[in-house]
Amino acid sequence: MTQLPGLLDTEAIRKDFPILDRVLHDGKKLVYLDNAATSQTPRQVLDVLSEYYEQHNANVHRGVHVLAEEATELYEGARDKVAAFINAPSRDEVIFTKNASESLNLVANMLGWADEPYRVDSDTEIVITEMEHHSNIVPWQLLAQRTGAKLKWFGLTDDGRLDLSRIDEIITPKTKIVSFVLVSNILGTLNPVEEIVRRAQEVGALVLIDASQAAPHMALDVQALQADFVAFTGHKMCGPTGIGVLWGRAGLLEDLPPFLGGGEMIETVSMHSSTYAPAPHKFEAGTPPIAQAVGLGAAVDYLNSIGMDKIAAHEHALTEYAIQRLQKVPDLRIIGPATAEDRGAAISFTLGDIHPHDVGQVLDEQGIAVRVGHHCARPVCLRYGIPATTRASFYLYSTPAEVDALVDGLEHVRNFFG
Amino acid sequence: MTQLPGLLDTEAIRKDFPILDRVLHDGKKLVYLDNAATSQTPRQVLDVLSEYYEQHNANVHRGVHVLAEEATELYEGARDKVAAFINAPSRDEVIFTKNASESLNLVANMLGWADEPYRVDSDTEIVITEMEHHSNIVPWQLLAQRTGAKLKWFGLTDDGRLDLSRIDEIITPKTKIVSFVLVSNILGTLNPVEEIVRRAQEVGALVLIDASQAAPHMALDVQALQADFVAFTGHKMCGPTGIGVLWGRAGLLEDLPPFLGGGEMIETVSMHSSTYAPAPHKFEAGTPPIAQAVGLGAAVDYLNSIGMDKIAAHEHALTEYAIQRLQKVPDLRIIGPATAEDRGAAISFTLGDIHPHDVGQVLDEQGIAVRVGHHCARPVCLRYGIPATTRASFYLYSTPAEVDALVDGLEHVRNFFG
Amino acid sequence: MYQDVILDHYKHPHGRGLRDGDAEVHHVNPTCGDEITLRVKYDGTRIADVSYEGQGCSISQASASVLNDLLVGKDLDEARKIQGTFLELMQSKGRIEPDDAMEDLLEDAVAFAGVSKYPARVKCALLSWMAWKDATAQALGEEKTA
Amino acid sequence: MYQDVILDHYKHPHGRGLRDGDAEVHHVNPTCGDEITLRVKYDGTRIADVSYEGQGCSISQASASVLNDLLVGKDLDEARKIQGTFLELMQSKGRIEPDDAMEDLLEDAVAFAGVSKYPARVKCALLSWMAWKDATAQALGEEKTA
Ligand SMILES: Cc1ncc(COP(=O)(O)O)c(C=O)c1O
Ligand SMILES: Cc1ncc(COP(=O)(O)O)c(C=O)c1O
Repeated sequence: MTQLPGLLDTEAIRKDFPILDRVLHDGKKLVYLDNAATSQTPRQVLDVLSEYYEQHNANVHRGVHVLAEEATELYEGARDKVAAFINAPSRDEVIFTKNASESLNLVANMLGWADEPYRVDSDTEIVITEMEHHSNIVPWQLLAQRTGAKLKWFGLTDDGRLDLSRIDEIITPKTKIVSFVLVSNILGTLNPVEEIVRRAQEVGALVLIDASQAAPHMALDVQALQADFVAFTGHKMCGPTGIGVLWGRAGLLEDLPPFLGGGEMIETVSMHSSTYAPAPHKFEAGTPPIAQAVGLGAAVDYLNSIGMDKIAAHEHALTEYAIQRLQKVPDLRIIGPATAEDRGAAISFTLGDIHPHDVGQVLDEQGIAVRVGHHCARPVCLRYGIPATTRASFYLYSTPAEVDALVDGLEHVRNFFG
Repeated sequence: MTQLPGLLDTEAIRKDFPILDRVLHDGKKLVYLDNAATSQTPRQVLDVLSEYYEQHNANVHRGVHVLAEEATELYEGARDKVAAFINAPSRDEVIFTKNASESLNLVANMLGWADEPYRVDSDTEIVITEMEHHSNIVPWQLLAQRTGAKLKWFGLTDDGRLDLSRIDEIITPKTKIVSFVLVSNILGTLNPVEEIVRRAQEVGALVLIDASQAAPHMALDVQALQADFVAFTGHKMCGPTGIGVLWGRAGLLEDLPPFLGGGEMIETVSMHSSTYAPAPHKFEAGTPPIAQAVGLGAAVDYLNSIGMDKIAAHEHALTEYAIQRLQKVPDLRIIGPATAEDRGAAISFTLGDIHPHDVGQVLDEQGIAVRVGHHCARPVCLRYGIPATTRASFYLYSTPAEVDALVDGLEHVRNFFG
Repeated sequence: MYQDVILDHYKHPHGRGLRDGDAEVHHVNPTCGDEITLRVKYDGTRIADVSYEGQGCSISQASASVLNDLLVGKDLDEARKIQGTFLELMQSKGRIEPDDAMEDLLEDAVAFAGVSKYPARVKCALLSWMAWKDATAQALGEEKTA
Repeated sequence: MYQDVILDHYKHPHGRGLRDGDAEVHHVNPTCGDEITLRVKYDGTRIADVSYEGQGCSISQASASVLNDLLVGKDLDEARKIQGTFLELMQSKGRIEPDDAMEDLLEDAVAFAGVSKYPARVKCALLSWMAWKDATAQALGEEKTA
């Protein structure tokens, strides 16, 4: 077996993930390399979910009975855990949403309805990048259409990095918000936060960082990032589906208007007018995803028990190994940085003329789960003149043997369509 | 034991709900009468949730691998189940949201951004009622503030019914949308849909029905209701938290603009513009609450296996019994209809001068979980000149013995504060 | 949580009613509808009166009565110390066992120690105290600190 | 799912390239980026030609090649019958086992029966067929029915 420095004890870790024992297609062991789409869920999280429903389930905040108090404590306890996980200055800066997409839309909508100095309107500009996930493109297109603001973006270099050469023309005093991905889900690129934040601060623009592909894979420190908002999603970090996070600076959350209206987010309601609860509740209308937040808290505990730095080191070693092996596959072209430096553990590639759908299908027949398509980042495919890519993406339970299986599988694909 | 005609076999049913075995405060058995806040979750749903995560977990729609196909089939299968449960003409009319509040906000936002003839603007009016849940008030207040539309509402009669005497003045040709609750979560009132829908159709207004307290308790037929939209929430109907539903007429969903932008809801994206997928996906941005939708599908199966008509009959018998017993408690005043006709299984009341918080706390000490407060329907409390109520609410597993426990508990409360 | 002391204050509140004051505030606990209108009257930095009207649960009502007992006649510094200690006790989640010094300072208010185990009720117990803090800041022309 | 017939059509597509036509449509499968530009040429109700350019997976490309084979030269009624039967087969989720009659009608297209078990790929197989339907409606001036 391949031994790389810095790897985790995956044999032990894999025992935590029941699904990794699954056998597909008459006896093929699952090789799950679709972690950028969603991660698998450890027993530790599933147990907490079951325990929640079997012991404590109740609606939160409004009850004086034992179950309601327990549920509230668990739910708010999860907020504490997430706040600590991202080093938030205050737990009240952590808003639970249903996924990262809602988090991103929430910011776009707050800014559309905000008063000065935050308000996005026809005199202002919004800046994103060409490597964003659709969930960080479409909300801004909608906001631009609805307010008349101008949408601008950073292009990409040939090797899959942000082209910041014209940063001063792109981020200008008219810019109200700069929203960009920390780690690209299609290219794997880790973006240079500091340079962008510095320029944004210079012109007084807010910064939103889409950390959906970062939070699961590396230690995240919202204070070090110096952003104003950070969004991520639970199902990519060992948590359940149905839960996302938006972190925002306390002062901003106080100033900005609510988004969804309803139960929980109010202070007092009459038919004529309402006042709103302080953040985070102001932004959490209705019964929140209680069990899912609690599950995310358990996921955070789980990740901490392994150690985020160790997870990052593991993935770095694996990515380095994978790049090295993939580059030897004939006709394989990596889309994105071709080294393991400043990149995450998602590797996109094309394989000669063979369409990614066919690559994915034939890999699947061997039990290897990869994602194919534009990965909700179609502008990247347009930029590189390709219809789609095949993407392999790793996580803490991925092994060199799985990289080997992928490479063997690709060999088989080439023979099949050759 | 009290025997009432029409009761379900609760002894068998209660075995499905692990939490009902919980023992509180040194030996008190849980008497869970807070079902209008959230229902408990049967083993059958929990098993499906675990199986989802342990066997099939993957992101939906975009994958060619086995897990992705299984997850997609389970997720879309849940849509089929929900569509059948509410007799929707088409499965594509069922949109999964995170809760009823999001469903209601979704409609409000669609109408704010819509083109004619749906557009809500300063020349138009919005109609709700004084018995709405905050989640069906605040979205419309926000929409009214943001568009300049006028918000109007139906008041209440002294016995907790809608006052429709001025219906023709309230719903006028300027009305774009009439949104009202089918069963009130605070009063228990079942509202007369037909009369309101008829008038709304006369003036060409859309109708949105908040069925959050109806879907769990009675057979729901969106075609019979003749509404344009129907909203409800999973956690009140034996489903998980984190999942809600909006049903909408196909033609409307086609015409109306999207709300949240992101992955899944698009057809094709470039940096300059995007086109949207057909409904329901157009309204489901980002990774949906997959496991939660699957869990809701299992909840629907579970409810069907008991039978919605039987559940309604059970609750009716129980409500009748409870009203009869509660009315004999000195100083107890029922807020809402004082008979079991045209009402759901939530009963609000006040007990002399004793504050509901105190009532709830002392009941809790006896293991009896009720909700106290304004139940996210503060205008109702204002209307009846009370700060709050105590609310007991039943479900398919509730028993006459639990009603008896409540009545005994209230006796104890009276002695305690007497 | 319902100590006899609390029930006594609830059934026979001290100093209830609105009297002349330097500042008035109205505080609401939105989750349960508890309300209080509270006035403070200062004589220099001495608290000449705290008068109040309100509706709500036994905890919020008894707490206002205890506040009136404890603070009226005290100097502001002393009152702040009492308020701070009471706040600490209420936020202790049942973890503070009041010692003699605390009992001397808080008198009847130590009876609320048990309430601190019930997060939903802590706000009730604090309602009048937060109102007093606000009213005081207003009366003395300080910046709002709540 | 990758029958030899399919791989053959993929590697050696029939009738590929854009030629003169009465109508042209461009269809895209947004989930995978499969694209086809397709032209139909009618001679009365007889299909004189179906020409196309596209990029995409083996299934979508092979399916267009099979379509060209099957439909060119046919009368519209017959072509519609073929299209309807192919659609039915593809939506069968693997439940239809093609019988002799179906094999006679669909010829090489029966090789796609296995694809119907893969929901994500059904759209690929149908891409050119939907494009043909659209282009035909346009060419013959009918209302769009897709
Ligand atoms: C009548 C009614 N409408 C809407 C809601 C909101 O549901 P959710 O909190 O799940 O969004 C509720 C429940 O709280 C309700 O009872
Ligand atoms: C970079 C990035 N941003 C945003 C998202 C959206 O996350 P979600 O689908 O959970 O809303 C994803 C994942 O799909 C992503 O990879």
